[in-house]
Amino acid sequence: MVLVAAAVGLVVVPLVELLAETAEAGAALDAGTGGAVGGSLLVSTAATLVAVVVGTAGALITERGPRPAVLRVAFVVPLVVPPFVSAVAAARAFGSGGLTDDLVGIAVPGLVGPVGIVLVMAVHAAPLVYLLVAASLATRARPEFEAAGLASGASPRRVLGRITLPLLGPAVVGGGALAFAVSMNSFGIPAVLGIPAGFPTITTRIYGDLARSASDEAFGRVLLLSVALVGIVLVAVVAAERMGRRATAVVPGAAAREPLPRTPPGRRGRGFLWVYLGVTTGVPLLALLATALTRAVGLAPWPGNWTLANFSEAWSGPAWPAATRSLALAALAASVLSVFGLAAAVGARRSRWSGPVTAATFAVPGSALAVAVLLAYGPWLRDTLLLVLIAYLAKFWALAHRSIDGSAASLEQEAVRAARAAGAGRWRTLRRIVLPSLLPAAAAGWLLVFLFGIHELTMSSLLYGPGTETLAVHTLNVQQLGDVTVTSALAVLLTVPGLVAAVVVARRHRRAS
Amino acid sequence: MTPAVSLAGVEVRLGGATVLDGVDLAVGHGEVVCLLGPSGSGKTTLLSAVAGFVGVETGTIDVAGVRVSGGGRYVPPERRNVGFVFQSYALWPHLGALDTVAFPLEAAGTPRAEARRRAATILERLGIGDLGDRRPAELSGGQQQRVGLARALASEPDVFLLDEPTAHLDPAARAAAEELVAAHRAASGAAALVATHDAAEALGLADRVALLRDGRIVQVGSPTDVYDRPVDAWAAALTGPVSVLTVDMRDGAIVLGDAVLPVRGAGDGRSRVALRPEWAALGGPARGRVVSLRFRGPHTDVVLDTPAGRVLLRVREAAIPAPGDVVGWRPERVWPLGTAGPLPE
Amino acid sequence: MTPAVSLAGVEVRLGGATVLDGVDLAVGHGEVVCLLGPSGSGKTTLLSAVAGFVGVETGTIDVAGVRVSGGGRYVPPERRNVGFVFQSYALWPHLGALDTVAFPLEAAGTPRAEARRRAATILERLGIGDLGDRRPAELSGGQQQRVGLARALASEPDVFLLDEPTAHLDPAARAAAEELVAAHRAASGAAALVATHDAAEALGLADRVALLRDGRIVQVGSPTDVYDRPVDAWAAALTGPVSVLTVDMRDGAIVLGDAVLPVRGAGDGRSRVALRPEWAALGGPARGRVVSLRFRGPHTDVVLDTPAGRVLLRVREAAIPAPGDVVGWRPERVWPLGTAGPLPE
Amino acid sequence: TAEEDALVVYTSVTQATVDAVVAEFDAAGVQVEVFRAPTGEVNARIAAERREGGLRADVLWLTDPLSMQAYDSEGLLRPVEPDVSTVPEAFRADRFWGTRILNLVIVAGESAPPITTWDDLVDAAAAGGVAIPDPAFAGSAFAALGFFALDDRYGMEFLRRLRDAGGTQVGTPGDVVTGVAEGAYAAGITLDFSARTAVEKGSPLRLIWPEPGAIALYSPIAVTGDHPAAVEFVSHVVGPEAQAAIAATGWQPVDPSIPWTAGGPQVTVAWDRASDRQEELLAAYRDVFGG
Ligand SMILES: Nc1ncnc2c1ncn2[C@@H]1O[C@H](COP(=O)(O)OP(=O)(O)OP(=O)(O)O)[C@@H](O)[C@H]1O
Ligand SMILES: Nc1ncnc2c1ncn2[C@@H]1O[C@H](COP(=O)(O)OP(=O)(O)OP(=O)(O)O)[C@@H](O)[C@H]1O
Ligand SMILES: [Mg+2]
Ligand SMILES: [Mg+2]
Repeated sequence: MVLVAAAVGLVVVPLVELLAETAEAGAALDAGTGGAVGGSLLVSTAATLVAVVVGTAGALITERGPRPAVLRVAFVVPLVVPPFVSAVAAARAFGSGGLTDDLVGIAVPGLVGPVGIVLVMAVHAAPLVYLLVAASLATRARPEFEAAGLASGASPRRVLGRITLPLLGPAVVGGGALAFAVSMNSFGIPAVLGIPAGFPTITTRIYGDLARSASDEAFGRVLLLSVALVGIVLVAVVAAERMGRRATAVVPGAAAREPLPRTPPGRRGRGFLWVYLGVTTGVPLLALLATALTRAVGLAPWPGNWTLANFSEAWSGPAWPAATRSLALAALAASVLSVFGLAAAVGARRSRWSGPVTAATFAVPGSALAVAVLLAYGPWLRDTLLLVLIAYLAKFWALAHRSIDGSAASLEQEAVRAARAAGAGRWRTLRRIVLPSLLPAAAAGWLLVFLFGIHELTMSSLLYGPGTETLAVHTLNVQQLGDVTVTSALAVLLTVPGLVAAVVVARRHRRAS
Repeated sequence: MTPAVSLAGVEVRLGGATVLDGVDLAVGHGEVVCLLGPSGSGKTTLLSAVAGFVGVETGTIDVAGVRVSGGGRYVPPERRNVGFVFQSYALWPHLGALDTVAFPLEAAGTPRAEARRRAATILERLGIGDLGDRRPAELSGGQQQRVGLARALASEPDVFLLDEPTAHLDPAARAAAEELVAAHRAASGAAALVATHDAAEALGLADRVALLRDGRIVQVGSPTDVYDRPVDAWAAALTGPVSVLTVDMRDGAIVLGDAVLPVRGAGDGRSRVALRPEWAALGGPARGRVVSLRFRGPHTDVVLDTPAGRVLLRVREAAIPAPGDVVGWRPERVWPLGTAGPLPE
Repeated sequence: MTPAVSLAGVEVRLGGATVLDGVDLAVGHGEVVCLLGPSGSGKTTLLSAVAGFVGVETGTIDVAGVRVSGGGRYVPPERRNVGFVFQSYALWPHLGALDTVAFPLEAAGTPRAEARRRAATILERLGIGDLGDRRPAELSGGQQQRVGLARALASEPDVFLLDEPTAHLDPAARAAAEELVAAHRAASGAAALVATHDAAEALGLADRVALLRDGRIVQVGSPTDVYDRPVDAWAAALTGPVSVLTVDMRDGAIVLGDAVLPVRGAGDGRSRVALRPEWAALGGPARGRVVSLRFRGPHTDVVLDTPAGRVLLRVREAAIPAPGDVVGWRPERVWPLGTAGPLPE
Repeated sequence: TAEEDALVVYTSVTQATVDAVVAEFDAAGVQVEVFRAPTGEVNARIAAERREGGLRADVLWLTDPLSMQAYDSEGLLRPVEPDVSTVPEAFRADRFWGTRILNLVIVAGESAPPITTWDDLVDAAAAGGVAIPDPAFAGSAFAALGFFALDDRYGMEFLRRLRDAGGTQVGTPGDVVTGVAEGAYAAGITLDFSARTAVEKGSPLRLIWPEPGAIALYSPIAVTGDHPAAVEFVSHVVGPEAQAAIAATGWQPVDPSIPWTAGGPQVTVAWDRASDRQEELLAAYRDVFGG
C-alpha cells in the first residue's frame, strides 16, 4: 500500500508531468538528436556487456576467495571517484601523449572516442553488477549446489557455467539493467572523452541545449530526449525482467549443511583482479591526488610543487553545512529506499511492475527529472530539502530496489512461512527474518544510493532554495571557476564519505554472512 | 464440541494440477491423526493448507471452530495458532538454535530472557541443549530437525502440524521427540496432524490414521482398523507388509492345492485376500519355495513362491530356511479385499 | 585386491570441534557398508570427507587404491568418481528433474539426447518418470529425494555415498530405490557407503555395518554380528529394540525371582545382559506388570515392569494383555554385555 | 512574510562575485535571495517555473547574452529604465545590460611558437595542437564561434583551417587551460579569467591578448519581476560600488571608469545576429568538428 503510494508519488506523477510537457512542447527529433540517440545506445550497450562480465567475474573471484572484505571495498571504489575524473585520468594515463605512451609507447587506440567512453563507463558500471551478484551469491548459489555438481563429475568450469551462473541469473540481469541505465545517463564521461572526438550522446546534447540556449524549442528537445531515454531504458529493463524471471527459481527447502568444498579459488583470478583494480581505480585516484596536491595545473607533481592550499580553497565558504546537509540527505534517501526495497521483497506477491517502474525515473536525466519534480511538487515544497529528497528518492529508487530484488527472488519462501506459523506478523517477520537474510543485499543497495546521492549534482543544484544548499551547489561553484587543481582537491575530499561507507558496509556484510 | 481442525471438501491446486481433491477430515481436541500416504500424495500440501501457506480452491478449513480458509475468508498463518514442523526444517540461516526456538515465544510477547530460558529447556529435552549457539549450517540434519521441532513446541500451539517430523531422527531422539509432543498435548489438549510415510510410526502414534492417495482420502480409522481391515489392496500395502493372494474359499476355509485350511476371515468363492506376515507361519500343509530372505534384526523376512502368489512371512531366528528350500506354511487369518484397487508399485 | 574405499586414522575438524576422530574403515569392491549412528555422530561428515567436500586434518583416504586425501594430496571431488546423495538433496533450483539427472552424464561426455534418454529411464524406474520437467520447488520432499538418488545413479560411480537416501521415501519407493542401487552395483561392482540412523534399514541392506558414535567407530561387523553380539549397551540400543537387564546367572540359567530359567547365552554371576524383544515371549514363570502397549501393525510392543528392569516384548495380535495386567513371560536367550557402556538417552 | 518581500535573483555568475555585489546592496535595506547555479540549471529552473505558474525571479543575471536574448524574444524581460549610463553601447540591449566583461583570449604553453594574432593559432595547431571550447556547451564559448563565423576576416573557413592543422574541441574554457598547461595542446582559446588564475598560481602558461582583439562578451542583467527594488538592484550592479566589487573578484567591470588593467584591444560579437542564426552556426560548426 505504502509502496503503491510511493510509486505514484515518486514515479507516476513526475513522469506524467514530463510527458505532458513534452507533448505540449511538441519538439521533433532532428538528425542531430538522432545521432545522439544512436551514440548513446552504442556505447551504453557495449559498456553494459563489459560491465556484466567484469562485475560477475569480480564477484565470483572475490566472494569465493579468502578475506573478501578488502577486495570488496576496492571493487566499489570506482563509484566514489566522479566519472569525469576517471575519464580525465584515463585519457592522461592511457591516451596518446599520456603516461603509458610517454613511458613505453603504448596508447589505447580510440581512447578519446567511443572506445574510451565504453571502457570508462564499464569501469563505473561494473561495481553495480558486482554488488548485486555478490549479494546474490550469498543467498542463491549455495556451496552445496556446487558440491553436487562436482560430485557429478563435472569440471569446475562446467559447474560455473551450468549451475552457478544460471543461479545468479536474476542478479546478473538486474545488475546489467542498472549498468545500462547508468551508462545511458552518464554525462561526465562522454563530456570528457566524446567531445574531442565529436562523438554525440543524448546527455551531452541535453546539457548543451540547456546551457547554451533558453529557447522553448531547445527545452522541448531536452524533454523529448529525456522521454527517449526513459523509453530506451524501459525497453531494456522489461527485456531484462523477462530474462530474469525465466532464470529465477525458488531455492527449495532444506537449509544447507553440506560443508564447503575446499577447492582453492584461482590465485590467477585474484591477481588479474588486483591488476584491473589498480589500472581502473588506482591510477585515476593517484592522478587525482597528484593534481590536488600540485600548486598549479601543468607543474610537475614533485614535492617541491606540493601544497595543501587547494584543499583549503576547495573547502572554503559554506562547505561544512552543505556537506552535512548532503550526507544527511543521501543517508536518508538510502535508508528510505532500502526500506522500500525490503518492503517490496516481503510483499505478499512480488510484483511484475516494480522493476520497470523504479527504472523509469532512474532513466530520466537529472535536469529533466528535477523539472518534473518541481512542476509536480513545487507549489507546496518549493525551496525545501524535502523537494530534493523527493527527487533523490525518485531517481535512485531503482538502485535499492534492484539490489534487494536480486536476492529476494531467492528468499526461501519457507523461511517466511516458518516465521508466520510461529506467530510472527508481517512486521516482525520482516525485521527478524527477512531483513537479516537480505542484509547483504540491503547494505549494497544502501551503499549505492548513498554514493550516488553524495555525488549527485544536477538535481540538488536546481532544486535548492535559501538555506538548503547542498554539497552539489558548492561543488558546482568550485567547478565553475575552472581550476582543475581545486576541483581535484574537492573530488578527493568527496571520496572520503564514500570510502568510509564502503568499508563499513563491507565489514557488516562479512559479519552477516 | 467443535473439532480442533476440520476440513470439508478441500481442493488445492498447485502449478495447474489438482493436488488435493475433496478432502474431508476432522481432528478432535487432543487427538493425534496421522496422514499416511506415499511420496507425492499431498501430505505436505494438506498441512500447508491448514497452516494457511496455500489457499484452497474450494472447500473450507476451520481451526478451533473458526473459519480460516474458504468461503471468502483467509486468516493469515500467524493468527491460526499452529505449530508447524517443516519437512525441510525451514530454519533461519542467520539465527542460532536458541534464538530460533525463542522466536515464537518472543512473537507471543514473552520477554527475551524468559523466552531464551524456556527455549533452552526445550532444546535440552530434545538432547541438543549444548548446541544453542549453532546456526543451521553448523548442525547435522537430525540436529536441525530437532531445532525445527523445538520451535513448533515453543509456540504452544492449539494444533501441531508435523510434516515427517522424525525422518532424520534415530530411534532414541525420535522417542524423546514423541514424548515431548505427547507431554505438551497432555498438558494443553492440543491436537496433532502428523504427516508420515512410515506405517509403523503412524500406527504406533495415531489415535486415527487417514490414508491419502493422489490427493484423496481413501480410508480413515483407528490403527487396528486400517491395519486389519484395509479398504483395498493399495491401502493394505500402505499400512504395512502384506501379501495379496488370489484364493478359492469355501465355508470359512481356504483351498490351497490339496489342503483345505480353515482360516479366520475366509468367506466363499474365488477372491483376492490380504495376508499380513504375522497372519501366517512356517510349518503346515501348504507348500512354498523360499525366494528371498532379509535379515531385519528382530525377525527375518522370508518370501515364498506359492501357487496363490508370493507370500511374505516373518520368521524368528530359530528356524530360518535357505533360499530354494521348499517349505510348509499355513495361513491363520486373511482379509478379503472387496474392491480390487491396484497395488502401489 | 585394494579396497574400493579405505580410511585410515581420519580426523576431521569443523568449526573448531573434532567431528571425526581416528576413523579406520575399508569398503571392499561391490560391498555395501552402512554407517549407523545417531544424529550428530558424524555420518555426513565421513561421507563428505570421502567425496572431498571437506579436507582431513590427519589420516588418509584412498579411493580405488588412489590416495585422494591426506599426506599432502587432495584430489577434487569431480575426479573421485563418486555418486553422492545429499541428505538435503542439493538439487539445483533452476533445473528440471530430467536435466538434473542428465547432468552427470553430459559431464562425462554423453551427447545431450542420449543423456536425457537415459535419465528418463532412471526416473521412470524410481516412479517419477512423469515429473521430468518439474523443478525442485514443484516437487514433494520424497520426489526430490528420488531425483537426488537418480542423479547419483546416473553418474555411474565406482563408489556410492548415500546420505540417508531413503529418509523421505515410503516403503514402495524405498524398495524401488534399493533395488536400483543393487542392480547397478551388481552390474558394475560399485561399492556403497550408506549413512543411516535406521537400524532395520542398515541390517537389511548392508554386507557390513559400522557403528559410529561421536565421530569414532565403535563396532564393525556383519548385520547379525552387530545385532546379536553388540559390544556394549549403547551398540545394542543403536542396532535395534533391546532391554538391558541386570540379572543373576548360574550355570547357563537366569535367576528371576523364584524361577531359575535355562537361557541360551547366559553365563555366571551378576551381570547386565541385553535382551532383544524376540528373545523372550509372553507366558512363562517370570512375572511382570504391563506398563505400556504400542500397536505396530505386524506386532504390538509390550513393555513389562520386572524386578530385573523394564522388558520390551513383541506380541502378535492373538493374545494382547492390557496395561496393568500382571503377566508371565520367559527369556529364551540373552547377550551378556561385557563392557558397560552408557545407554544412549 | 519576509520571504515574499525579498528580491529574488537568479544568476549563473560566480558565487564570489554575486556575494560581493549583494553584500553592498544589502546596505540598502532590502532582503536579497539568490539562486545561483550553472547556466543549464538556471535555464531549466526558469523553464519549469514558467510552466508551473510563473517565474519567481525578479532579476535575471546571466553569464552571457545568448540565453538572455532568447528570454527577451519570448517577452520575459520587463521594459524598465534603470540607471545604466555607465554601460557602454556595445555591451547593452534594450531590455538587458552588461555588468562585467568576459574576454576570450589565447592561452599558450611554453613550447608554443610565437603567437600574436588569432591567425597564428593555425601555426600553433600545426606545432602541437590547439584546444577550442565546445560552443554547444556554453554561451561564452559560443561567442568565439559567433565572432569567427560572422566576421569576414575569418568565417567558417578559419575554423576549418584550424581543424585541419590540428585543432581539437574540448569541453569548457577551463578544460582548455588544463589541457594546455599539461602540454596536451600547444595553445587554446579560453577566458582571460581562467588563464589569469592559472598563470598567477604558477602554471607554465602565457596569456596572449591576440590581434585584432580579445573577443569580448558581457554578463547581462535584466528585470523579470515586479519587485519594487528590482530596478534599483540593476542600477546598483552597474553602479560604482558593485562594479568595484566585480573588479575585486577578478572580472573586468563593464564600467570603463572603474580601474582595471585591461589586457589590450577588444572585438565584439554581433549578438542579435549570432543569436538568430544560432542553430545554423552550430550546424555548420558540427560539420567541421563533429558532435
Ligand atoms: N560447521 C560446523 N561447526 C561446528 N560443528 C559442526 C559443523 N558442522 C557439523 N558440525 C557438528 O558435527 C557433528 C557431525 O555432524 P554430521 O552432519 O556429520 O552428523 P550426522 O551423523 O550426519 O547427523 P544426522 O544424522 O543428524 O545427519 C554434529 O554434532 C554437528 O553439530
Ligand atoms: N508448485 C507445484 N507445481 C506442481 N505440482 C506440485 C507443486 N508442488 C507440489 N506439487 C505436486 O503435488 C503433489 C503433492 O505434493 P506434497 O508435497 O504435498 O506431497 P507429500 O505427500 O508431502 O510427499 P512427500 O512424502 O514426498 O513429501 C506432488 O505430486 C507434487 O509433485
Ligand atoms: Mg511432503
Ligand atoms: Mg547427516
